[in-house]
Amino acid sequence: MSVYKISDEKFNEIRNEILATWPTGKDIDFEEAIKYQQVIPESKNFAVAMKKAAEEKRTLLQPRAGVALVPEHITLLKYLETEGEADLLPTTIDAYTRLNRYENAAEGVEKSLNARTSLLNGFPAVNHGLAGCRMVTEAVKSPIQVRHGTPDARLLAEITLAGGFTSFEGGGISYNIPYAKKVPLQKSIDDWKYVDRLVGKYEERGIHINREPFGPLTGTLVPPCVSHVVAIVEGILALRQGVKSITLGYGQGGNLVQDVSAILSLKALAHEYFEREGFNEYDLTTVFHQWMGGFPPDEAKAFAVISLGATVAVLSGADKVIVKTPHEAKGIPTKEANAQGIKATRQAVNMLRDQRFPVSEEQNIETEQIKKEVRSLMDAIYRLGEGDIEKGVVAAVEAGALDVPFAPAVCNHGKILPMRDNNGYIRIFNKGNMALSDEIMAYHREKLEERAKVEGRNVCFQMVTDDIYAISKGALVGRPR
Amino acid sequence: MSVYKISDEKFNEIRNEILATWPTGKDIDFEEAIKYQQVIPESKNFAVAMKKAAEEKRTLLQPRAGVALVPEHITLLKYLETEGEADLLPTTIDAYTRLNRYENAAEGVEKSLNARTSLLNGFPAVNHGLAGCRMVTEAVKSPIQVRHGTPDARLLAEITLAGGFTSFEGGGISYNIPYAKKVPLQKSIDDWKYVDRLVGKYEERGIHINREPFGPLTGTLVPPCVSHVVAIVEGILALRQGVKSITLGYGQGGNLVQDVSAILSLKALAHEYFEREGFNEYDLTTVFHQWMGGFPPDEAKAFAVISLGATVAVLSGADKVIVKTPHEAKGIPTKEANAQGIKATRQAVNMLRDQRFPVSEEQNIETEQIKKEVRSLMDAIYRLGEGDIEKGVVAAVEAGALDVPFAPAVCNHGKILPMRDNNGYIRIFNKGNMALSDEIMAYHREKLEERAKVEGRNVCFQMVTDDIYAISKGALVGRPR
Amino acid sequence: MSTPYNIVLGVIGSDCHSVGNKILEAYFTENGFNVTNLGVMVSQEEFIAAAIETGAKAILVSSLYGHGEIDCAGLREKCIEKGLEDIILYVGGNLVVGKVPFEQVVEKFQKMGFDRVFSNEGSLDEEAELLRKDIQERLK
Amino acid sequence: MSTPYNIVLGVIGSDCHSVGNKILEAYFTENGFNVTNLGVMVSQEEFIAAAIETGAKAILVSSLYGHGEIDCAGLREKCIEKGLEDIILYVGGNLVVGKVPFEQVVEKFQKMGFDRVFSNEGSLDEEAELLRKDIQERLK
Ligand code: B12
Ligand code: B12
Repeated sequence: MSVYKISDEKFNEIRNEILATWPTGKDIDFEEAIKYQQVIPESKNFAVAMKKAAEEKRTLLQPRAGVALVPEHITLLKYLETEGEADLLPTTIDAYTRLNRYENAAEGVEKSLNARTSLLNGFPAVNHGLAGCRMVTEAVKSPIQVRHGTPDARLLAEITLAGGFTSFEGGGISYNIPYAKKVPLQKSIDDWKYVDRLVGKYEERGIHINREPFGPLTGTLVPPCVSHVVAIVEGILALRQGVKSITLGYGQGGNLVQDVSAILSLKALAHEYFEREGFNEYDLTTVFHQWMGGFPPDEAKAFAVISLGATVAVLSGADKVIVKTPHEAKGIPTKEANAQGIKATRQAVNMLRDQRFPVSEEQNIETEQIKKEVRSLMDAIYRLGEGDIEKGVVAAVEAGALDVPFAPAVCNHGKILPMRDNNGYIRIFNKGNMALSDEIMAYHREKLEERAKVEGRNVCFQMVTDDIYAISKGALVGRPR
Repeated sequence: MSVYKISDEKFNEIRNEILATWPTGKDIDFEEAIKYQQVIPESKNFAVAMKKAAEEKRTLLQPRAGVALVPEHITLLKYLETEGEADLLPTTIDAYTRLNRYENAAEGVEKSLNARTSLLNGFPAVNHGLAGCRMVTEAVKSPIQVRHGTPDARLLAEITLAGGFTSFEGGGISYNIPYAKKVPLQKSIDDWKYVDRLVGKYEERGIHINREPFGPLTGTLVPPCVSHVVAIVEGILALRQGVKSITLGYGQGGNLVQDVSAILSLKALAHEYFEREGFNEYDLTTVFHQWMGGFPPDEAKAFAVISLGATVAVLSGADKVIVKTPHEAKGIPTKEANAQGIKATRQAVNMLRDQRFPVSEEQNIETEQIKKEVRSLMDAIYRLGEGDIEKGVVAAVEAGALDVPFAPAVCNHGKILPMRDNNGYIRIFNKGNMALSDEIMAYHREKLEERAKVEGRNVCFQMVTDDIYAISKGALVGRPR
Repeated sequence: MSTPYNIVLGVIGSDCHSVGNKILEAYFTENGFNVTNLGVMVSQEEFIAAAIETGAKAILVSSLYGHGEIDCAGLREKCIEKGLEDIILYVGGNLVVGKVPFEQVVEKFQKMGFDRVFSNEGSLDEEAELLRKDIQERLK
Repeated sequence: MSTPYNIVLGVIGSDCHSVGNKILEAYFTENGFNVTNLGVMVSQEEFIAAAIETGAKAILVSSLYGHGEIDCAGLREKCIEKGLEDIILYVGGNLVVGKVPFEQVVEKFQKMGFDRVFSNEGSLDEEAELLRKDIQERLK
């Protein structure tokens, strides 16, 4: 395996370069960071918490949250922890930091200070530096994770991990294609190898750091096979750099059977491919994201979407659920709205914690279908990479053999068109160049024709648009008006 | 069948007596009422709406609502119809009227007028009389039903049906045992025969009036077999008097599989026994009540309970769902809170309307189990009644062969103790005198022992108390603290 | 726990909510009180008659269904009339119609002469503790 | 529909939300506009350059991610600077951080020089209609 690992020499070279890109970088000292992490109590370690959740078959609750200034951010997190009863805490990073625009972020901090309210859509961790991060991680009792969307997160990782965070979201594909425009895929993958290697170095020193590829991608009609492949590939890339604790994610699609099948198949497939790549020692857990697409503006309706997501999360046996809020359609939530989302989720999760979605014929069919599709895409990746997954995924994305719907990145093909079938399953209407067999596509087509027949219209692009709006307008399948 | 029907002579005798019990009774003239009902548009007929829902496989939404004064009640209903997007409207009757205490209700109206807010927990339809009821039913566009809890509802039925309502909830058992203290069961059954006969008379004149036995009973850990038997018996008693449109109800128990199995078995069993009693021409539909026990006071958590109820309602294929509100734990909801409950329900129902709970092994087992239990109880009723269901049910309740948990009525045995098993199914811990076979009880016991083992305590009364509090404290199964 | 105090329990008016009442009976009995439970739909007269008959130190009135204001008015006066000047009156449940700030509810019922007013969110342990203290206080 | 008007479309700043942008492009194109879609993460300069290049009558700016206030400030001034005095500026999406009453948002962005301000709840039909009218008005 070590053939894939970034060498120490190379690593240190990059490190010196990276730490110099913003003044706060100079405070980072790896040995000091190890010592700092060593005294963080186990109850605050994210990797440990995820492993325990899986063992105890519990579904942990985690919100998203981040504001511009340190004291306000601490107040927010403490509120979510006590009043909101969150199990795991986040620190969501602002969009300037995500694009390494630390000057813009600094300006945002400044303006927020003057406006006495956060004008940034997240916490600018790089600008606040080691001291700021440590104030945050020390102020809370729960494990805490960095959540962002950063194609080049090397400096962010250095600062936040040294700052006491014990989990880091993202990956070279999942934090490029949905989040960036012009970043070449090989570039983001290389930069994320650094992040994973950094985590590997912590692991080598006995510090467990959880890594979580971003499952939902664009959050909009993403077929399970697409996000599964990205998750599995990013998992392998992380394992190659020495990562040990991996949480793979999936964003709620809307059909209960498909969603449950997705979580089940994700776990099974990941083990299959991780082992195929020669990995045996790792902790694999899953995370279910409540509905990631457009939300209904009405708060009562938003609560229903949140509760339904919570329901599927727990019934599928996901180890963690990422919680939305009743403000989702409108803007960054207040701390109260954020806590409301967690409370609704808590109620649903606790009411259902002793239940699982019963195994059915439909579920077996869909689980097998997803597996077939993922294998078809993975085969193409191995083929295009001549056996190597990294080379393969870059080539596959370039060729459109793997294609993420509605994504902003120019490196992405963008020809795939997904659409719901008559029961709300996400199917593929136009595969673009996706490496899916005729047999697979015939199945999708058949399912879509069923819907077209019911709606008395042909399978058409309008259906895609209707489906995108559907949940925010109060339905799942976008029926003609 | 006609042997069971109240004779016209007898009916008219009672009618004269009943209409004289409160001044507003004298305005009732059946022929005039028929003429009035004849011009109500079909789109406002409840029986037609229920039949259509079943045909179109839709789940209709209905809130509960009622305030003391006519204009305020109209404002409330219109709000629920437009802003709340309710499909069906209610008029919930106040508790004094339910006990025929029209003087107290008059006092409540008076005090409400002075206080400029409703001091009654419902709409006192008898006091407002024909004119008041017609103002209400004419003001709205949707089918509208009387919802109450009245052991002797004869005058209420006369006034409200003549007043333009097209559905009437209740029954001789379901509106006695959970709602009254000292009313003998034979008395309430006789009085409800009058109500059903009145509905039958409307049907004979071509006016469809929907009848809905009250499914949830005490709303607290009611095993499906208990409420199913009451529903089926009341259905038969109604059919005997000429009722044609019947909606049988069930209150959410909390375990998804049990709830879905309950709706499925309720429909199948009702057809089975209705046919056994010689009835073939009737419209049978089902109604699912969102959680009827103690609610969590926190509104976000209440939304989760509401959404979960909506989810099960639609996945089970129930034709109607009765909606709770985020104010449930605290008091009669404002119109806004009431609309919020409907909106959350609407979102969940619409998102899931193209899905059904997939058939599973667990579901088949539970459906068969419920059927077995219901048949065991029905057998006892037939046996005790020497073939007659009415005589049998009175004897069965007296003997405790049929027993409703936690009920206030002294005519009810009150020895049955239900309790949740380890997966949240409602099982029977102590059957009292219930006519359930040893085989059935052995199954329940086995399931409860499973839970006891997990919790490290013996099956005990404390579990019952813990289960009663569970949902309001954020769980389903009341685990030891 | 010394000799158990006699208390009277019931749900006032035309109120049929029996679940909480059954729990209160079980709880207070288990916690060393001598409970006379009148069940649901209890009139003011029935409460007073039972209190006199059992020599109760306290009457615990429940009202869930919203008509508490109407049903409870005058209970204290009637108690005094019947010679129960010192009896402790507790009331709890969903006392008024609608979701009203609890302070307002407390004020309303204290004015009516209730010694303590409870919502449906209280802890039974604390409530029993208060009752025991209040009774001991009165007995001094 | 006569000759199609040229319009420029894009998501401003560091904003990656591409779904709405793709829908807007499809919708306005289908409804007879000649759309130059710059996609996501568009700078003020890029908007203006494209408008000049295509002789656009209007620039439709989207901002979803909350930094709209910072990203949009000065766009009108820059347009004037570059000789685009008359160009119509629309902006829409989730324009500020948090759930803020929409009137306040409108006021804020109108002050910045936007002709019309849209939430994410508008109807595309009405929006296209307004745009057509506004362009015709300007052309008089
Ligand atoms: C999907 C989504 C994502 C996906 C986006 C994938 C992609 N590449 O597109 C992912 C997960 C990657 C994502 C990331 C982020 N997101 Co986001 N996201 C959403 C979400 C759920 C839906 C957006 C969407 O696709 N809607 C469907 C489309 C069809 O609608 P639309 O985008 O609103 O566009 C329509 C209208 O707005 C209107 N319109 C738009 N522009 C214009 C312009 C004119 C002139 C007119 C007339 C009309 C118009 O017409 C469009 C078509 O109908 C929204 C919340 C919501 N709406 O429910 C949050 C939301 C927009 N995201 C938000 C944030 C903050 C972020 C992040 C910063 C992460 C974070 N802190 O949470 C990052 C952004 C990073 C970055 N660099 O931009 C916030 C913005 C907060 C605010 N304004 O206060 C929102 C509102 C969520 C929230 N409540 O916190 N997000
Ligand atoms: C179950 C239920 C029913 C069942 C009752 C079955 C039965 N026979 O018991 C049914 C369906 C029949 C029913 C009927 C009605 N109900 Co009801 N019901 C409920 C519900 C959902 C739960 C009640 C319950 O059992 N809770 C569990 C027990 C354990 O808790 P509890 O009753 O609150 O009692 C505890 C505490 O309050 C406290 N406590 C109570 N009394 C006292 C006294 C003292 C001194 C102390 C210290 C403590 C104390 O200790 C108890 C034990 O922990 C409540 C709402 C809720 N809470 O979620 C509505 C509720 C009480 N019902 C209500 C109403 C209005 C009615 C009806 C009039 C119908 C209607 N209009 O909707 C009828 C009543 C008819 C009548 N004659 O009384 C309203 C009351 C409104 C208000 N106050 O503003 C409520 C609040 C629902 C609502 N938000 O509208 N109901």
